[in-house]
Amino acid sequence: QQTGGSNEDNSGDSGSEGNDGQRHAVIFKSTGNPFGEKLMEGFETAITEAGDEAILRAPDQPTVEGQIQIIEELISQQVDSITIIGNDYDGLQPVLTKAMDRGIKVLSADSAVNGASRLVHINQADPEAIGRIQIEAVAEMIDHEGQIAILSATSQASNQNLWIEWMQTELEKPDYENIELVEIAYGDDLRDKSVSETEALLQSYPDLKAIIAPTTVGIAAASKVISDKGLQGEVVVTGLGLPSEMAEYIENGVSPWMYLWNPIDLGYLAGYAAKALADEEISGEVGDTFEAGDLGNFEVTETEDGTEVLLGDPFKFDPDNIDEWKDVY
Amino acid sequence: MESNLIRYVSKFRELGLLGFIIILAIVIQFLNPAFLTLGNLSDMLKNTAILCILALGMMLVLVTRGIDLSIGATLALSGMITALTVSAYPGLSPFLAILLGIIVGSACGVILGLLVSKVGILPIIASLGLMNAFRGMTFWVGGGDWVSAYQMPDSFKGIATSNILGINTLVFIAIIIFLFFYYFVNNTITGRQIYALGSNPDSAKISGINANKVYMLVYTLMGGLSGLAGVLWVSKFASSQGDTASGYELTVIAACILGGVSINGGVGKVIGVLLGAFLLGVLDNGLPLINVSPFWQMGIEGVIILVAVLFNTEIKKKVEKNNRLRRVI
Amino acid sequence: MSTRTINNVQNFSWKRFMLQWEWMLIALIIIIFIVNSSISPYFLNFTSISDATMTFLDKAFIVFPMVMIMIMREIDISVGSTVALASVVMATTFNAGLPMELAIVVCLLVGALCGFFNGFLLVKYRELSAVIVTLSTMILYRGIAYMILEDQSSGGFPSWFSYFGWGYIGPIPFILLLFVILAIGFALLLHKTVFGRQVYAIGSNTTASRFSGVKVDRIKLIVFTLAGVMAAITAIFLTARMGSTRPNVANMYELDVIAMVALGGISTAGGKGKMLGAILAVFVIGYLQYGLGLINIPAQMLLIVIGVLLIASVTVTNLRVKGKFKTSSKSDSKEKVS
Amino acid sequence: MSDYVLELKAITKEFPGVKALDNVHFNLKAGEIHALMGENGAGKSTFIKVITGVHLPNKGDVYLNGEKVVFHNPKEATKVGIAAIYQHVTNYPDLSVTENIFMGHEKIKKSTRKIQWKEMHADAKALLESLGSDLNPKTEMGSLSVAKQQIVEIAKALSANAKIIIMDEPTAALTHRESEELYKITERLRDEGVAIIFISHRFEDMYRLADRVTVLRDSQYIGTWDVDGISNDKLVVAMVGREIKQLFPEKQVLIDEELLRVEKLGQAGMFKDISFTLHKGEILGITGLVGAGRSELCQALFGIEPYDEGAVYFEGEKVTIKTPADAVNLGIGYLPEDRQTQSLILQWSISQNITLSSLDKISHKGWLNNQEERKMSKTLAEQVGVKTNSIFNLASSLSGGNQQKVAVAKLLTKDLKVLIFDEPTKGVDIGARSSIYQIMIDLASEGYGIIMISSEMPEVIGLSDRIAVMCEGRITRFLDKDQATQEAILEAAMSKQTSKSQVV
Ligand SMILES: Nc1ncnc2c1ncn2[C@@H]1O[C@H](COP(=O)(O)OP(=O)(O)OP(=O)(O)O)[C@@H](O)[C@H]1O
Ligand SMILES: Nc1ncnc2c1ncn2[C@@H]1O[C@H](COP(=O)(O)OP(=O)(O)OP(=O)(O)O)[C@@H](O)[C@H]1O
Ligand SMILES: [Mg+2]
Ligand SMILES: [Mg+2]
Repeated sequence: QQTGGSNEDNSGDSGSEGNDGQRHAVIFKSTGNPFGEKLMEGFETAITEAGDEAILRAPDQPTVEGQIQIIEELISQQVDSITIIGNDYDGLQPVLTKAMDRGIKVLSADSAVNGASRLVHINQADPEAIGRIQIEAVAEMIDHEGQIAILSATSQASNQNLWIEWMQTELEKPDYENIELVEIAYGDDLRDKSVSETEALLQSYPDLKAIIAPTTVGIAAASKVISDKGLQGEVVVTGLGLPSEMAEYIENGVSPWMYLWNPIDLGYLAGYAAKALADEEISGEVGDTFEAGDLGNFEVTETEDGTEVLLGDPFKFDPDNIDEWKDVY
Repeated sequence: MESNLIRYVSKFRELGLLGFIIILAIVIQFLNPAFLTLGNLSDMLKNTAILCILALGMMLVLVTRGIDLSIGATLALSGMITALTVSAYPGLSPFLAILLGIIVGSACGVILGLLVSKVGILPIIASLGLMNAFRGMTFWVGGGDWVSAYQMPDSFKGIATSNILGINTLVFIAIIIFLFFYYFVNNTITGRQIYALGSNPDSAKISGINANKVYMLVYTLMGGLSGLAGVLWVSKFASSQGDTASGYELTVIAACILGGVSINGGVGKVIGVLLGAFLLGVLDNGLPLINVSPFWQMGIEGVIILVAVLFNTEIKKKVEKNNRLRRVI
Repeated sequence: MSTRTINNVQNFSWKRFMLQWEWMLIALIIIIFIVNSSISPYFLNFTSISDATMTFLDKAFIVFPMVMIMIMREIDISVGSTVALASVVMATTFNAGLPMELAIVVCLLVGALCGFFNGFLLVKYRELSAVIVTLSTMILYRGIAYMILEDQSSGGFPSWFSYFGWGYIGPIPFILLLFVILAIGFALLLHKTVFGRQVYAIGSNTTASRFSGVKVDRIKLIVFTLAGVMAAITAIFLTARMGSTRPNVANMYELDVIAMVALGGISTAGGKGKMLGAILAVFVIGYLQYGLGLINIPAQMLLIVIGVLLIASVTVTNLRVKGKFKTSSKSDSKEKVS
Repeated sequence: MSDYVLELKAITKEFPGVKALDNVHFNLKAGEIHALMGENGAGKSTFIKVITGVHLPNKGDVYLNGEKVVFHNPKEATKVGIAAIYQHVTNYPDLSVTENIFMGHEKIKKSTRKIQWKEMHADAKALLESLGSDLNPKTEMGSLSVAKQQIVEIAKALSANAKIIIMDEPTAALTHRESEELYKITERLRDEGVAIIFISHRFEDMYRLADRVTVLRDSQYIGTWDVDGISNDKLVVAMVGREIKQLFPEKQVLIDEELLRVEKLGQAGMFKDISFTLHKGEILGITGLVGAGRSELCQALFGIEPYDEGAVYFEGEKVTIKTPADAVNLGIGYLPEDRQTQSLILQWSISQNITLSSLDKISHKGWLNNQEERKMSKTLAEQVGVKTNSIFNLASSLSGGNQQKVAVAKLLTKDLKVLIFDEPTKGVDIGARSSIYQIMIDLASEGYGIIMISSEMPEVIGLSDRIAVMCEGRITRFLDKDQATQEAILEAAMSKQTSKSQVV
């Protein structure tokens, strides 16, 4: 349905064969998100190591519309690859398909887009593992007994919802029969709303033992509330958080430990994958392998929807290691 | 005499709103007895304090027929600058931190005031432009980074958690500001001039009211309050980011308008604004307490706000009609 | 009786002609084109320029009725939510088995209904301001969208539907063509018809309009309903571009639209401004964003640039003809009778 | 020291395209009441605004007690003791009466700068009482009728303890009785040594009050006379430049079939038990004191406000009128009493104003025809004699009286049968007034039925075929033309014979 026009001749000379002057773009969900800043930093490092130019973009609001616009702009610039951290699983399909039709390599990272809109997904960790590990953690913290609640981001966040599903699956195991998941609350990744929701959980469930917050804003807000109310030791918080934001609460015991992957590594890996795709070293098929700088070798594997590269297991942050990480990200 | 009471009550335009808040509170209490407990009420007050502070400032802006859409961004900017400062100089006294926030906020307010008064740009355009500019600057001064709890000295975080005379400092500050506004608006010439200007700018000129001065005053005051709110916000959540309080301006305006402030200028009472802010506070606090699906929360909130608005109007109409009927022909 | 003759021929005045705000916007567009093509080698080709329109025109449809609404000294901040609700209902009804053609009709109906409801509340409760009414429905409409789709997205539309978002007629994007046609239609409606004249009258002095037999309530209802319909059209284009939809789409569209209308010279004090101004403003903001996007300026810088542009362009004109663009008193805004 | 407290020499004031004042002289003695007269648009209000510093003159000087002064804004003038009541409302609709009165010179406690509300309310009440009004000073200004607002304006000028008070058409919205109160106050002030400039289109006012009169015409100074030393006819010639033989034109009484019948109309708290009929060719005058409910009644007939009880018959058929559009469709037109807020769109051109209520006539299938519009508005503007050079001038640039003519012209665009004129000559000069009267008489002879609300005795008596006198929401008496005398009307207007029963 596209009229090719003058565009085609241009793409010929800036084609993808040479190694010189490639441009690789990464698009995060929105600006000002600490996690995203670090991810893009890692991406940029990888691309610079390869001697190419990195383009870091993000819309000012976490919307699909904003990302579509940026992708259009990148298509006009005829970049060599686009790495997308999607604000929606399906909503970017048309525009990403257009990009791929114009010869641009598309991959997603962190928050996936559907299999038809990308060549490969760079997965920070296996969702099942993420779900399981948090339940295991919380169970250990509360001695396999008591009420727990989940504080998520928006009710729309697909990766969060997936993790929560895995958590619920995990909870069905007999190991956890004395643990009761009383509520899933949504703080919309807003500080004030996350605080209100946490307070409501504490009011409604006086016997609450733990809160799992698989979101960086939520876990920090929940920990803050627990600290302020002096409930250290009575209610524990764990989940996925940024070491810098959580350092305070890991040190004061509100959160004995929590998890996250390293966004810098994730971006770094995505950068190398983008480069490999643009150089047509890999095509995103199952079994492809490539080298990602300091991180070593990675292999493309099969998933339910498309293919992916797995970074590794989430990393555990506890009082022993938090000091060295809190200044990193 | 009973007619005196009726006359007094009928003058109180926000009667309907107050009634509505009471009804709403009773309903929530019925659904979750944890609502009307001391702990929960004090949480609610703490969470509503910042909104009250901002809404009072916004009331004056609206009374002059203006509007300030930049307050969310001003709040973020002054919060970010203060957070960066206290993390660099942990010894800084919290009073100086508050002062710094107020100064930054006032400076933002002065810019807007100048644009509105001297240059004569419509407030909605000027503040929309500045909203973008200040938000951009927040990202820029923070270098895309964020300030987390562990970087902030305890004295700074203590602003939001400490008590003065047994009252939480946030609430205490809000009360002081409320009293100040009540006196300022009702008992000072400058206060009345704000209303006069909003009621009829042409006559104000003839009465020798310096419109530009008044505009400068209200926007600077609004900026100063946003700056103060910025410090309180950052202290309360122990976190400062580029997207702090994004979109908060609409909540503040909603509180004002629910409280009976007219965007046509000249009309608005401090008590009304307080009630407006409380209604939103009750909703934020109460909705998580009643166990509804998170997907229904927004819809319910919309219905409640709409009903509150219509209820208040109907009550006002009734009262006015009664007044008319008591006239003798 | 001393009958003097009164002139009824208006002499053409260059000064008046040139002092129009629209020239400022045209100058801005030219500057943006020159700057864009000098900073980015990718800007100045036909595909780029026409593709760009596809990225910013979707919300621009709401600009048309918003111009009328703001001329009437009202405002509608529920349009973004209306887009979301219309889009969600369209997708849901389609997936419930309705043919796509009918789903589109349903989408338009939902938009019209949302707009009509706003208008109805405003007309029924004259003492309420539009800000409060549409602020409430803004929350309500999006809330309903959430109730319908919860955390799901909904899509799987037939392939012809994507034509709305991606199709071309010859070398021209379909969306651009429709935009131009509707722009002409709305401009004529506002400036050349009785209806348009009455819209200006309501914004300038509602009481006097009512006393003059202008059907104020009916016109408000129509214009607000139109806003809903245009929001539904935006919903169609947006949904087609994404191929699926969610309750959180079109977030904060209302502010973007209001910024365009304001930059277009429509005063929030009512009674003033032209359709052409707002249409030009759409292209000013659209191409500015696109051009800066082509040199990959960070989003925060983009925010600063747009903010400063909005203020600077208004300032320049204000300084040049101080007083000319100032709004006059609103002697009647309270709409008190007798 | 000069003999004059205030002297203006060779004042010229130009607005873009209009010379509003051209070499005007004026002087004012202590303790005198000086009338300033002239046609609409002669420049009287502009002259006042030059005195008080709203406008700076292009040429000429102002001397206060022999010393040259320049006021840059009205506050400076107020400071040296010049207070003005402007022609067009300059109040704060959302603030209380007290605040309106004391705006700019509030009473404050020296030490704390706190506003002394109690004292101010009390003073305001006393001031209003001295003006014969029992208004509650805490009332919101915007909820008052125009006349009551005018009283507050007067109180405001008094409250400033000025040495010079300027009143620009203060009686325009007042009835006979209230005017009397105002006369008394004005005289009292004069006796206390205050110099007063009084602008009015009513000759009655001038004869009753003024010592001297200055006439302006077409922005020019014509002359100053002792009131006793100039005849009425001469004064009219000085003002209008021609003779006006008969202010109220002869009207052949040909009262025809019934047009409108109102039966027991009532609206809670506003009016009750209103019954009357209006015939073709008849002029029915409705008079009464301010606040008697005349405007409310007529607005109910025009569909602006609802009525709760009673019925309206138009040409014998019972009709319901819910909106102004309904009324217009039936053939009822209404000229509102406040032209600035209810009739005109000030920032629009004369032409657009005239055509607003009958856009269907200058359009085809909804499309406007500019040619038609110009033709129609030119014809009508000339017919009512608007003093302007182009129909494209803005309504805001017209003087009060000329604005009124535009409002009348608006009515003439439609095919109507019943016309309701609410205070049609409020603030209209004698020349224009005679033309508005002529228009009304002509319309009546063409078969229109006319209802005229007016507070001006001579006008009511001079024009009406029948007069309905209203008091506190009821019609207390009908008077035929031959019975109509000032005394009879006044008696009926103040009669308390109707019981003070509760109207619900
Ligand atoms: N602000 C203004 N801009 C332009 N023209 C003006 C302005 N004010 C007054 N004029 C013009 O100056 C002339 C004098 O107007 P002014 O209001 O002084 O008349 P007036 O004698 O008070 O009439 P009236 O008896 O009707 O009140 C008129 O032609 C009017 O159109
Ligand atoms: N006793 C009263 N208490 C309060 N308000 C009153 C009272 N009497 C009259 N009013 C107000 O005054 C107005 C009624 O006066 P209205 O203007 O109808 O009188 P009118 O006879 O038309 O006088 P005019 O046209 O000369 O002003 C209404 O707006 C009403 O609210
Ligand atoms: Mg005048
Ligand atoms: Mg009246």
